[in-house]
Amino acid sequence: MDIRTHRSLIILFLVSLILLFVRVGIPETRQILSILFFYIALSEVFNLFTGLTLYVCFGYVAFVALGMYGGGATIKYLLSASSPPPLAVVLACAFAVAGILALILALAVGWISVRLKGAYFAIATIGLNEGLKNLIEGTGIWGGSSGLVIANDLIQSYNYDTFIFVTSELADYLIFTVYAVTILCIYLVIKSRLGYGLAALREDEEAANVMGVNVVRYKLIVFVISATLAGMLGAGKMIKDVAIYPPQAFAVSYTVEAIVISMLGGLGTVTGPVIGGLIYGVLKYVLTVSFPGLQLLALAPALMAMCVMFPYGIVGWLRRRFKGSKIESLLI
Amino acid sequence: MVTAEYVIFVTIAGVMLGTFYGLATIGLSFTFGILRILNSGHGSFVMIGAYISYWCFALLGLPPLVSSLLAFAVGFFMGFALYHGLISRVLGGPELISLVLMFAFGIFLQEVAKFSWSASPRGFTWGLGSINIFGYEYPLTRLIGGVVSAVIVLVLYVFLFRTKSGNAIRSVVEDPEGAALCGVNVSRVYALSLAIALGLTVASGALSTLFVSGGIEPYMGDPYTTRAFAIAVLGGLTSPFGSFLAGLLFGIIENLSYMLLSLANVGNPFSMTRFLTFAMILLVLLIRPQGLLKR
Amino acid sequence: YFVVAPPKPTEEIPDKITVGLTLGLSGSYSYASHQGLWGIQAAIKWINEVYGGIKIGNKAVKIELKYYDDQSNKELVSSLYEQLINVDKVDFLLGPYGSPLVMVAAPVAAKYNKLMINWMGTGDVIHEQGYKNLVMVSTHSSYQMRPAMEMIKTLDPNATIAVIFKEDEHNRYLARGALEEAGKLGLSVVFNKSYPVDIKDFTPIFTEMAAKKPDVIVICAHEADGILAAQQLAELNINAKLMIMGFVPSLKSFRDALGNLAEGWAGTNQWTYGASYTPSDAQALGYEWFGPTEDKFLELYNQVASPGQFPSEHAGAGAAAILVLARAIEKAQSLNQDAVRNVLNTMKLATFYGLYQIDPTTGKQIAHKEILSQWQGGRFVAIWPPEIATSRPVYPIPTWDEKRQGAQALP
Amino acid sequence: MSKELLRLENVSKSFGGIRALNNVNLIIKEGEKLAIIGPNGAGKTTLFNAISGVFGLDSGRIFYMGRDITKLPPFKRKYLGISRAFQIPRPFAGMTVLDNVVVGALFSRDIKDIKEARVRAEEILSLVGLHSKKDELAVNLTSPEKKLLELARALAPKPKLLLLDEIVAGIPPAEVDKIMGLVVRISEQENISVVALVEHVMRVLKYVERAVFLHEGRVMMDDTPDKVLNSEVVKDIYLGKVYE
Amino acid sequence: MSEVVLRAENVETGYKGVQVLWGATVSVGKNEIVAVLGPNGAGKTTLLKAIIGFLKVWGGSIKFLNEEISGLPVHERVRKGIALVPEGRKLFPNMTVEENLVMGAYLYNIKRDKEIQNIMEIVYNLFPILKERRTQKAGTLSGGQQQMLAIGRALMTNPKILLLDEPTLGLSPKLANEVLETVVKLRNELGVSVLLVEEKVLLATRVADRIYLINQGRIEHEVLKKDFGKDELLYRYLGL
Ligand SMILES: Nc1ncnc2c1ncn2[C@@H]1O[C@H](COP(=O)(O)OP(=O)(O)OP(=O)(O)O)[C@@H](O)[C@H]1O
Ligand SMILES: Nc1ncnc2c1ncn2[C@@H]1O[C@H](COP(=O)(O)OP(=O)(O)OP(=O)(O)O)[C@@H](O)[C@H]1O
Ligand SMILES: [Mg+2]
Ligand SMILES: [Mg+2]
Repeated sequence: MDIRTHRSLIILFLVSLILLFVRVGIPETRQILSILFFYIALSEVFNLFTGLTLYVCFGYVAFVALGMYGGGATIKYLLSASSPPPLAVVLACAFAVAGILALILALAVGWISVRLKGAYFAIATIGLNEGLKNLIEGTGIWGGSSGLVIANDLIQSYNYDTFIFVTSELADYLIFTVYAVTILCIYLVIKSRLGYGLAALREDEEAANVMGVNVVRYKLIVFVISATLAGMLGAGKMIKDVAIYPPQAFAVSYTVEAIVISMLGGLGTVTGPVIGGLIYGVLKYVLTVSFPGLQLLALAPALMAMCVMFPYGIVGWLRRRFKGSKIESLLI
Repeated sequence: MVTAEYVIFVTIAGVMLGTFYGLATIGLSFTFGILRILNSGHGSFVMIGAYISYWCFALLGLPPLVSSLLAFAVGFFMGFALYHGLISRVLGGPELISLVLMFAFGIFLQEVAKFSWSASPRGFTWGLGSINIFGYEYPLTRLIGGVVSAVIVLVLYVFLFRTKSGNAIRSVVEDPEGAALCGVNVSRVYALSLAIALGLTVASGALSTLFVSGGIEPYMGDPYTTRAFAIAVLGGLTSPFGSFLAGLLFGIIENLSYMLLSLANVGNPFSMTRFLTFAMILLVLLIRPQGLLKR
Repeated sequence: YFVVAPPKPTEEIPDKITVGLTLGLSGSYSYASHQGLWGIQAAIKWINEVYGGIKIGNKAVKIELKYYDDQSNKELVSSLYEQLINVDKVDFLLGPYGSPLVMVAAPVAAKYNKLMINWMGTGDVIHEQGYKNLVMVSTHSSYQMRPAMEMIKTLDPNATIAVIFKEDEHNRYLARGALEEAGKLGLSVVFNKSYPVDIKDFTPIFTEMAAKKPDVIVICAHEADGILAAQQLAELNINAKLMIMGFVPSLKSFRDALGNLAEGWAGTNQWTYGASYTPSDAQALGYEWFGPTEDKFLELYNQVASPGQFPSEHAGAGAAAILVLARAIEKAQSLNQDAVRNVLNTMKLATFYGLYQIDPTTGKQIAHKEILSQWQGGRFVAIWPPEIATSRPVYPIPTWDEKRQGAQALP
Repeated sequence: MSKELLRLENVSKSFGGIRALNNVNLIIKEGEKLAIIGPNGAGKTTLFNAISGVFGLDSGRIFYMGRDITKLPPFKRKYLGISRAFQIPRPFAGMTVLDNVVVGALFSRDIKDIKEARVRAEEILSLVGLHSKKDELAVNLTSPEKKLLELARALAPKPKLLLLDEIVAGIPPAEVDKIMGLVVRISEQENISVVALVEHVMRVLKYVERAVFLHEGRVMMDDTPDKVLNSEVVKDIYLGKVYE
Repeated sequence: MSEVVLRAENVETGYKGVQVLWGATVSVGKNEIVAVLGPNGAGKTTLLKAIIGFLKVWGGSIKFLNEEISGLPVHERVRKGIALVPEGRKLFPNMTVEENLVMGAYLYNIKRDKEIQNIMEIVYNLFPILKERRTQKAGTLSGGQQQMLAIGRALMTNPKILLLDEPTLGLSPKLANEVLETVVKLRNELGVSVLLVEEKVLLATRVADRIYLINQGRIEHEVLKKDFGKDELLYRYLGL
């Protein structure tokens, strides 16, 4: 991520706003845009940590899942009271709890794993994902393998129409909000001392340490921020899905898709996840709708071709293409 | 009642399971160690191996030991083709691009398998029976599978550390330009390594039918991928032998801690076992960040 | 032989009725989803070609199917159902395969007040959420093992039972139902443990169980782990008087993997070929018959399925969903969602798949029953419930050693 | 006499069987210009690693401005004013030259905000003659330019103690004077102690007041440059006959 | 000049579209030590990379023993008898010193173990410290020791011509001198031709038979041994 310019962040916001207005204004785009919102948010949150440190967290989905569980359990708990609190309060609590749980887990796990270098970190965190899943299944907390379902609680406490609005409209906007907050966080981070320190440790950790960068703490800080946002994204997802089961919640495919999107867009760039998310989401969706059952047979080679054509992602490719020109400075 | 015999028996079962976990992981750390490729499509290659074993048995009556040779050859060939067709084009790029590439290729394999062989799960039986260990019956197929896995790993070790090609591979890992300066044909070594790695993985798929000879279907490989990644880390990721050792540990711990946990009667012992195993990974990494076997 | 009510005057009758759903044609639900799809297609073929279309007023309306591949993954499900409703404008919905996906699809259907026939999202909780538009045609997970317990009770009231289940949503409910029913019937459960999803070695759990010497071993499993479990029981030489598993023994791969060792294994299924109700069974029970006979279904199935496939219970469930929906539309004489739902609330229907009748408030299936079958002399024959059983249960079954010598489980 | 800045007490460090540092005792005073010389493998880089905290010691202690820093991690030592240039340059390759130096400046005791760090970085870049390349990515510099960048990055935080590992290696003789002149000028201005390991030893020693000769991990001589250069041992082990 | 071993003629090359060499011509005769001197960034390293094959030439030709080699991959050129001690050494950091040397002899048939031992003995005699450290991992050697190992490994390929990119970088004065003396010895005893890129001009003039001065990607001047003392340009370049 280049430190020189923040202009492209503004453009990102504009693009996102356009997407948002299209979503609100043209109902027919709803189905595809809510997928896109999710993918973009997913990989942008992922990117907040990975883009800034070039460390990859394979257990990243654990934070999303924990957020789903935390948010869902909170909703279930609050709505089990005899007079349920107002919806806004319930949702706010769900997000807060989701974020806090993820934050705590990130602190605990990060404290150990952030000391690991490179690929060790990456795959050590896969244990996080599997471990948490097995813990939930093994101890039976949060419904264990039977899953956690909150539809009934919402329907009973509010009414059918509110339930429908919350799950199928509001949830998408909440997910979008998490994305917007993520961009804001990235912006705040990269223009601070923290940003310089991260940029340095991304290049050479030992040298950065000698240059005065507290590498462990800096990595931990962004890891925790990213995890917290991932938890909140999970809360939004829970409200959308109204149910969660361990195998689906902890599917590694989330992480892999986040990586795929980041790579397609350009790893370590802010614009990458948005561009990658748009490409991946649209491609996957259009193929799914046009060739039901055959879409993966088409998607897989398309991905392979893109890897070969744009190994540094679309943003990386554009940057090279427009080297030295104004456009380059927008492609952060 | 937990008797000494019982403990030993469970441990032996764990060792056999562990050697298999180890073999199923070795290909992964081999590709990563040498080509810096995170083979996220690992499980799909295991699946191909299992199908090969199935077809060989169903059509020709070949035992898995023979079909694993064939599986190795198939994987070897795939490795060469994959290298020249795709990997060589992205080798200079960022490390993770290979992950995306292999992920896509893994999906592609699954879909091709589904369309060629349908999604119906298949199974077959060797019917070799079992042997008696301390009064407990233990399946012979598993014993064979475990021993063969160990032998393969030994052969690989000798190849890597005692032969010229092995040295060449290791030198390329260290510094490709330096290796070229010694006269090593670097791109051939890359291709060869990928071929060997995928050969091993596909072969481990064929051997997997010695352990589980049912449920062979296009998507059977996915759990192998996650598992292999976790084990590979425990073993130090770039060291094939480290991951073999780690797989061994994984198997033993899984079986032994089940025994202990079921005595203690907390939660569902088996799922807790998994949790503990993964928690152990974090712990091990805390103590030995480079993995079990330091290179 | 039914009363044709005239269509409501305001409603225009379309030329075709579109039914939409998503299926996991790729991914881990691939096998079941393909089976379901073929079942659905076969049933539609029957309605369109054999039955001549759904009769509304004086029109015979054909059914058209619109489906997408959700990749066995919940991510695409809600968007694809939005697509089906908003863009493809389907008239009725079928649920996706698998409870986790039905959970995600249900709110979308609710949002647009579309009727959704749930055919294989067997999780009990789905229908306890208060969705008004969800109707189930299959037995819920926690009911699937109950008939097995009934049968054990009649065979051997003093039998001790071991329950082992895979740690996932479906099998946990299966086990829960078994335990509850066993408790109710006063059967004694001596062992009850779960195992993780991607298990590769049952040695520790089986050796622990064997020490308890159960008379009946009940395993709640899916394909791969189920076959592995059966093989390892054989290899570890652990015998019992009866061994029961979920749907796995009905699979061809189970028989292939175990050979003669499969003898005596019992399995519970929503339906298997050979264990079907006939029109006369239906009449005797007071249910109206609709749809193809079992053999007609098989014939149609073979026309739509890939070569070499044989219909599983998933195919039956998919077909039943379409048949139930079609008959309800016909009875309502309308495409109005509420009208059709009203009919579904009270309709009592029998198809080759079994009986249909729901609890009107939850949409839960209350008439359909699991069928127990057993491998007897190389055939998988229905042994329970007595009304459709074609053979008596074998109890106790031959030991592994006897089976290795070639013994079969014959009544 | 000026104050003591750094003191090493019986510092030892081994790698496997190799004693890279063997009971090193050394005192550096504030503002002192000192050169550490020695043959290859003498332990010079290891000494710098020990002072900057890259690894822990086997035994011995290190004091900085009277404070025991033996256990401090590298980044804390940097804050205290210990700044270091690597023997083999390790620029932050994907960052611009300017940003490289900004990082050097930013994480230090005196400079707190980014603006200030930038001003300082530009200043230093002009001094070392890299200002024209400030917007280049560091990876695109030639090897001597990377050396200069190392120097700039080390100077930027206004350190108290400047550890320059082989700063003139690979620099053409004609340039050595320029660089050393610069180093000495800045360090005199800002009262920095300089410790340098040297390749162009004859040229460099003209700029220092004191030379420490290290051999097999031990301090063999610690004297004025003249005396060190003329000693038989140093000639024998280090300079060889060319310099006779 | 006797038989020409290596001749690079009008070589043009560069990096990703940035041209660095603009028609450089150098030749090395049998038993000759030729030095290439020039300011930083002149293209010396680039020239050596083009000769060994890490960089493709965009124009011009490279002939080794009268055979065009500019199309061959690196390992083929090594097989023909060209060895490079590269800038940055390119050792195998996690392999031991001895394993590094053995890798240098990769192209030997494994059966000729004896021969490998012989060359290794020569290398160990040149750099006794390497023998002492034969089981140490190369990555943990000091800067200077690594440089010795890099030279040693290049010798293990049994080259006809040795390309040295700043071989004395980071070596003590004594050792630097010894290394260059060794180079002379190699030429005298083994008949190896040498193309030497050296920063320490004085040292280079002591061992070279001929010197090229390179600047901005072009060979600007050629000086024969007899003129070393009096050549204007060289004199100025030396900064004396
Ligand atoms: N990590 C390590 N493991 C093993 N030995 C090491 C390690 N680091 C340094 N050494 C050894 O310690 C000794 C001192 O090394 P050091 O790098 O300090 O030397 P130096 O004086 O800087 O030499 P040079 O001028 O060649 O750079 C050398 O013999 C080296 O091989
Ligand atoms: N990998 C590279 N990518 C782009 N440009 C490069 C690369 N390597 C070198 N250059 C450029 O090519 C030119 C010549 O570099 P080269 O390394 O050949 O110089 P040199 O004469 O060896 O100098 P030095 O004394 O620094 O070793 C320089 O301008 C340099 O910036
Ligand atoms: Mg050094
Ligand atoms: Mg150079």
